[in-house]
Amino acid sequence: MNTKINIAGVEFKNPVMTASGTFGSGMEYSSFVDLNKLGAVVTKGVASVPWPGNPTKRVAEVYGGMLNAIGLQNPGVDVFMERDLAFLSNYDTKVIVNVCGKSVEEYIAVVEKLNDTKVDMYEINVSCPNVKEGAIAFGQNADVLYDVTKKIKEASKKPIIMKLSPNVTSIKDMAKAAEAGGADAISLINTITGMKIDIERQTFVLANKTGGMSGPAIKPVAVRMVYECANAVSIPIIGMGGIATAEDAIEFMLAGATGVAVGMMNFVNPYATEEVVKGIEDYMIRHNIDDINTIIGAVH
Amino acid sequence: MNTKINIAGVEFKNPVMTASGTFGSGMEYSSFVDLNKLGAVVTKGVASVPWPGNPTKRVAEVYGGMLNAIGLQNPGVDVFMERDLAFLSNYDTKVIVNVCGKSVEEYIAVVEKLNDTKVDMYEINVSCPNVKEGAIAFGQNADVLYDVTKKIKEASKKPIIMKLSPNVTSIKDMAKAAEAGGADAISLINTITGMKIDIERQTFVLANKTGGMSGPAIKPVAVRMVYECANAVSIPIIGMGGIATAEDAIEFMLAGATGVAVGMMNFVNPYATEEVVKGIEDYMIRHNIDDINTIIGAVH
Amino acid sequence: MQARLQARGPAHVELKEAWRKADKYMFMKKVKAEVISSKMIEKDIYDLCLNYEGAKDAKPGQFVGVFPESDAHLLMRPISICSFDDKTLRLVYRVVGFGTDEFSKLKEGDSAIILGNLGNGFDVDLCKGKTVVLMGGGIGIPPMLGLAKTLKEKGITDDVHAFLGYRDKNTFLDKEFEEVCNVHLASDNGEIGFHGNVVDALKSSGVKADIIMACGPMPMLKGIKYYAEGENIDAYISLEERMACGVGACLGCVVKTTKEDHHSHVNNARICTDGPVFDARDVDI
Amino acid sequence: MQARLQARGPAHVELKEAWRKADKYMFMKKVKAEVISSKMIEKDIYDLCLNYEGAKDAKPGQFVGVFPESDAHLLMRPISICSFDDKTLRLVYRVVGFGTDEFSKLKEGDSAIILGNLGNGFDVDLCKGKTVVLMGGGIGIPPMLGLAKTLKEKGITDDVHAFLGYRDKNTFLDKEFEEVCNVHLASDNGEIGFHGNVVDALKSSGVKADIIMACGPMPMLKGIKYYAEGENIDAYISLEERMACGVGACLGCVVKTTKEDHHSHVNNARICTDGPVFDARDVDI
Ligand SMILES: Cc1cc2nc3c(=O)[nH]c(=O)nc-3n(C[C@H](O)[C@H](O)[C@H](O)COP(=O)(O)OP(=O)(O)OC[C@H]3O[C@@H](n4cnc5c(N)ncnc54)[C@H](O)[C@@H]3O)c2cc1C
Ligand SMILES: Cc1cc2nc3c(=O)[nH]c(=O)nc-3n(C[C@H](O)[C@H](O)[C@H](O)COP(=O)(O)OP(=O)(O)OC[C@H]3O[C@@H](n4cnc5c(N)ncnc54)[C@H](O)[C@@H]3O)c2cc1C
Ligand SMILES: Cc1cc2nc3c(=O)[nH]c(=O)nc-3n(C[C@H](O)[C@H](O)[C@H](O)COP(=O)(O)O)c2cc1C
Ligand SMILES: Cc1cc2nc3c(=O)[nH]c(=O)nc-3n(C[C@H](O)[C@H](O)[C@H](O)COP(=O)(O)O)c2cc1C
Ligand code: FES
Ligand code: FES
Repeated sequence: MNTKINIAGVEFKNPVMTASGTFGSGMEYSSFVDLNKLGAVVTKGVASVPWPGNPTKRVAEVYGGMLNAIGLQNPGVDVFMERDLAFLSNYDTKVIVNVCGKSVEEYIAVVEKLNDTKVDMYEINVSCPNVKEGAIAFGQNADVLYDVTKKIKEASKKPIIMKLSPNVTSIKDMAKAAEAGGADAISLINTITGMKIDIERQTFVLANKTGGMSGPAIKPVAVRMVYECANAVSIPIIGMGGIATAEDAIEFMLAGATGVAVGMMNFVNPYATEEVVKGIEDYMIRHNIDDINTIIGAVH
Repeated sequence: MNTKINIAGVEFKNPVMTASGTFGSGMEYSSFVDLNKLGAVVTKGVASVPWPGNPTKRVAEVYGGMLNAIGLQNPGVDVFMERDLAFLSNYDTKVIVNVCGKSVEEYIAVVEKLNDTKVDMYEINVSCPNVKEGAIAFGQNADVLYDVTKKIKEASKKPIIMKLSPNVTSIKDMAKAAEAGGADAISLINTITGMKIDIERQTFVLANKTGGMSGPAIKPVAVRMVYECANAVSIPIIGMGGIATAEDAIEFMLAGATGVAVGMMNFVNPYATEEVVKGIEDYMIRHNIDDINTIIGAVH
Repeated sequence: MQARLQARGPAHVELKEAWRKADKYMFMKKVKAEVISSKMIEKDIYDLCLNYEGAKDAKPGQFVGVFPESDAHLLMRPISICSFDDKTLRLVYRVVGFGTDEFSKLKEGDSAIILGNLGNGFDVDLCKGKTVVLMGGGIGIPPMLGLAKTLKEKGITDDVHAFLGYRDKNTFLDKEFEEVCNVHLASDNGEIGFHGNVVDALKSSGVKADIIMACGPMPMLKGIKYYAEGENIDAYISLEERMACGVGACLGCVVKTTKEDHHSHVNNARICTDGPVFDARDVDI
Repeated sequence: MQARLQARGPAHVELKEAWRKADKYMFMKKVKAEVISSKMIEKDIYDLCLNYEGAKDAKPGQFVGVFPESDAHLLMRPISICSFDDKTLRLVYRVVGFGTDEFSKLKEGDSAIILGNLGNGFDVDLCKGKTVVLMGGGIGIPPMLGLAKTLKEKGITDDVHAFLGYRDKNTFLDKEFEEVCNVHLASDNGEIGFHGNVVDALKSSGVKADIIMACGPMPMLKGIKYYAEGENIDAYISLEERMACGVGACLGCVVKTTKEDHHSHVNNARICTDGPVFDARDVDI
């Protein structure tokens, strides 16, 4: 039985990854799951310098999911390299660093610092809805996305994954722009912008007013977008959005995802990632599937 | 206590309406709720001629909601006038006819037929994701939307509500285009395009592959979009997307909606509309609110 | 049309009243129903008895919507009425997914949330004095039991033959059919009764049907439609489709019809309200 | 930095091992815990006892995440450990919303889904031989009980004063505090004990605190921080914030700190893992 997948020349022992920002750099969940069992750990967004993030309240529960407006708090690439990357290098799993920035230069600064480390790939976050500058603005305009992708790709010694925002009219156009700009892969979806109002206190629940929605509630939108992109580009796709179980993961793969990531559901079930790995194997046995690659995009 | 609201000169006894396509023309639910208690009945989409809709399966359950790809099956405006409108005219509630078409001419044909009837307003559906021509294409491009709005407005003897699609990068731009085109109000959100795959049978669950997602799962997106539009245009907004209770309805009103509509949750609780009306009154008492209009857009 | 529209006043009040009074809408509510008993009667097949106020208005072939408790799974699950008396409703269903699995865990004293009664049901009056053939396949068998019982209890006819098709020897409900009518078993693998489908079982039985009433999987219903049309026998078949509302509002559950449907005039009838029972000639399956 | 990174091998294995072995991560699991008892002890205040394998590792001031059953409400609800022994965990909480309302319906024999043990807790060793003032306000009172009991049971000090602030005469848990320490009551409306807040109650009591440990609403904690800094007394306060993960991964639950936090180096510490108990001087509230 083969569960290995390959994205841009990087081989993953299985398709299961962690969604950026929901798993720290693996440390916090290493007491629940064996990181060695995962295809990859995708880190929280890393910037060129420390970012304080947004004021609290930063998280809110919504029906079948949550909103977050963390605002990309992170210690910056130097601390990241020294501590988090060092920690991760103890494990036999691929490391994908999620990169954030407020300008192309900031993204490139992170990429350049990490170029000679053991990081396997970069995931470029051009889709965070919770910071004012950069980020999502880069991910909502195909021309800008093309440009940003091209510049980062030029600076990068590792394959780059462009992480797309679902808050767009045509996800296909964004995927094509990323591909044209030289992206080695795309990942989707980042969170969908949402809002929650406390009707008793008559206030926004989040200090940031809006937040990014994630969790099972967004899964159908994510699956649809993965499907659309799979039919629009030929680079591999990492699918995410509400994955809680192996069944969810397989739904994404059938729609066209090569890799899959578990996000918010780590909070609900800290064992989720390992369970998804196991569940995919069970599905393969049940359906007599020798090679997981055969189900990628099998429904069309 | 005043629960009356006014949209483009039409007075509604309360803000609670039915979301188009989830309540037929009121007949089916008249054995559960007293239509006289509702602010308005918004009908299923009506076209100039009968439409057969999409093949089955047309509906699928998803986490906290559902997908539909009905494809606007409807008997056409003639049967509608003769039967449904006649039925509705027995009730003391406002009648908003949801209008669909594959070309501007088709929308106008419906509007013109209904211009001299007792219909109170039109809701122009430029946002149905389930039909190939017209519909959503009109609702995803601001210039086209402006144009369509203008032409329909010119043909209309009644106020028109443009129903917006959430499947866009900027809902604000769409709202502004509708306003500029002469819309008297906007309603949002129509369904978000989603997909469900049956992993055991390895097929799409819906014959149409994709469907429109509705229900509690989409509420945070809908509330956010209503809020954004309320800050972008000065015409009234009818808010919908996952409303199940009075609390949900009030959340939309605080975000800026003048009217609110209950959609999919009618299927889950056929008494929902009347309960929302009652619950809004309870909230007003609890919070010492004399006039419901004072809460519209109160959180900002 | 405009003329008719103008004259709508009294005429349409009539329509509304007719609607409200129509027999099939006598009981149409969403209610909590207490579980009297719930048991597994065959692998994955459950038998649920409920204390249900709508039972007294039930007709064989109607169905109810059963709502899961889960907040993630919001839609009702359509389940045919298997049998009923003045106060109790019996549902027999197969566990196939989330909802039915959840229902299978119900225990005496729990409650189930029911939307009913839905659909038209079988018109038993059509059977008066005739040789009636009831055909049930798999999980389509339960609703035929209520029909067989009604035909017997109401003395409509005493010439009733039930052809029951199972996968294998693991039959269910057949003993209860035997109490009210003639029973002919069939099984896909030949382990019990006729080896093959119920249509072939009927053909080989020598029973001459005046009228057929049936529920079961689509291939079986197609077979019956074809057979009945060939033999010029009236056949009424109960159909299934994915449903959202169950009350005719969402247009999710349509079936292609050979005649213009009365709702949308596009040859697409709603199974939940115009059916689930149709004259086999009227549907294009 | 690059140099340090290159030398990462063994050094960082150490880091990893340290992480896994760190005292506070001795028990960190999501488990089903059987309900031993659940009762209302005051209007809207519930007392829940659980059979919980993590209890033996618990420290006063730590908390657990309790998950609602509802599929719509996915996040855990952080609830402080009120008290504990080798096998059982006691949680005392106020019903304020969906989750706590759901928990209030738990009955003996049911189970609760618990993620724990979370957070650092109060460091009882700091209290050795000192005059310890425990301050609890409203639903911040329960965790102070476990602390009072631990101080007594472990014989850390016998000079413990608990200042407990209630809204009105409807007190809870105060009798249990009386069994292990000196108790001073206060109430917002003066119906019972000191009329006013616990800080003013402490001031007027004549008790001279060497160290303060507290949990309660933000205005009370601010008052304590201000008072303690003025009097140069060590104060440890337990904070609250909206949480998603509870384990330090999401960065949802931060509090502004006066010093650089060790995680993100941006003066934003995570309440769930770096707290919930902080030296009052270290947080900018
Ligand atoms: C009029 C009618 C009468 C029925 N009577 C019976 C009966 O008496 N006994 C019985 O065992 N089954 C009956 N069914 C089928 C039954 O509705 C489905 O097996 C059931 O809905 C499956 O729900 P689930 O949550 O277990 O499956 P899931 O697959 O988890 O359900 C997902 C969604 O698909 C729908 N769905 C799945 N399968 C079907 C199906 N075959 N038909 C319609 N909707 C489906 C569910 O209602 C739900 O909305 C009937 C269906 C119809 C339309
Ligand atoms: C470290 C810590 C310890 C706590 N200990 C206790 C305790 O011992 N007893 C007690 O009664 N309460 C305690 N709380 C508060 C308790 O977590 C909330 O009252 C509870 O989460 C409310 O959940 P709900 O579903 O009833 O309310 P809802 O308002 O329906 O909850 C909606 C969301 O907001 C969160 N939330 C709401 N209020 C709070 C709050 N005050 N703090 C954090 N999250 C909140 C919920 O967890 C949930 O995610 C503690 C909070 C924290 C952070
Ligand atoms: C608390 C939180 C923090 C997140 N931080 C990041 C981030 O730093 N970078 C990023 O690209 N995506 C971030 N995301 C988005 C997730 O990686 C993921 O795309 C999204 O949540 C959808 O997946 P899910 O529904 O499984 O959570 C974050 C999500 C959550 C819930
Ligand atoms: C079954 C179904 C049919 C619908 N048909 C229409 C329609 O004909 N015209 C339209 O404008 N919107 C239609 N909608 C969209 C709803 O009116 C509403 O905008 C959407 O469902 C969001 O609200 P909800 O989450 O409360 O259902 C339909 C929705 C559903 C679920
Ligand atoms: S299920 Fe809605 S029309 Fe039949
Ligand atoms: S709750 Fe996630 S970091 Fe504290």
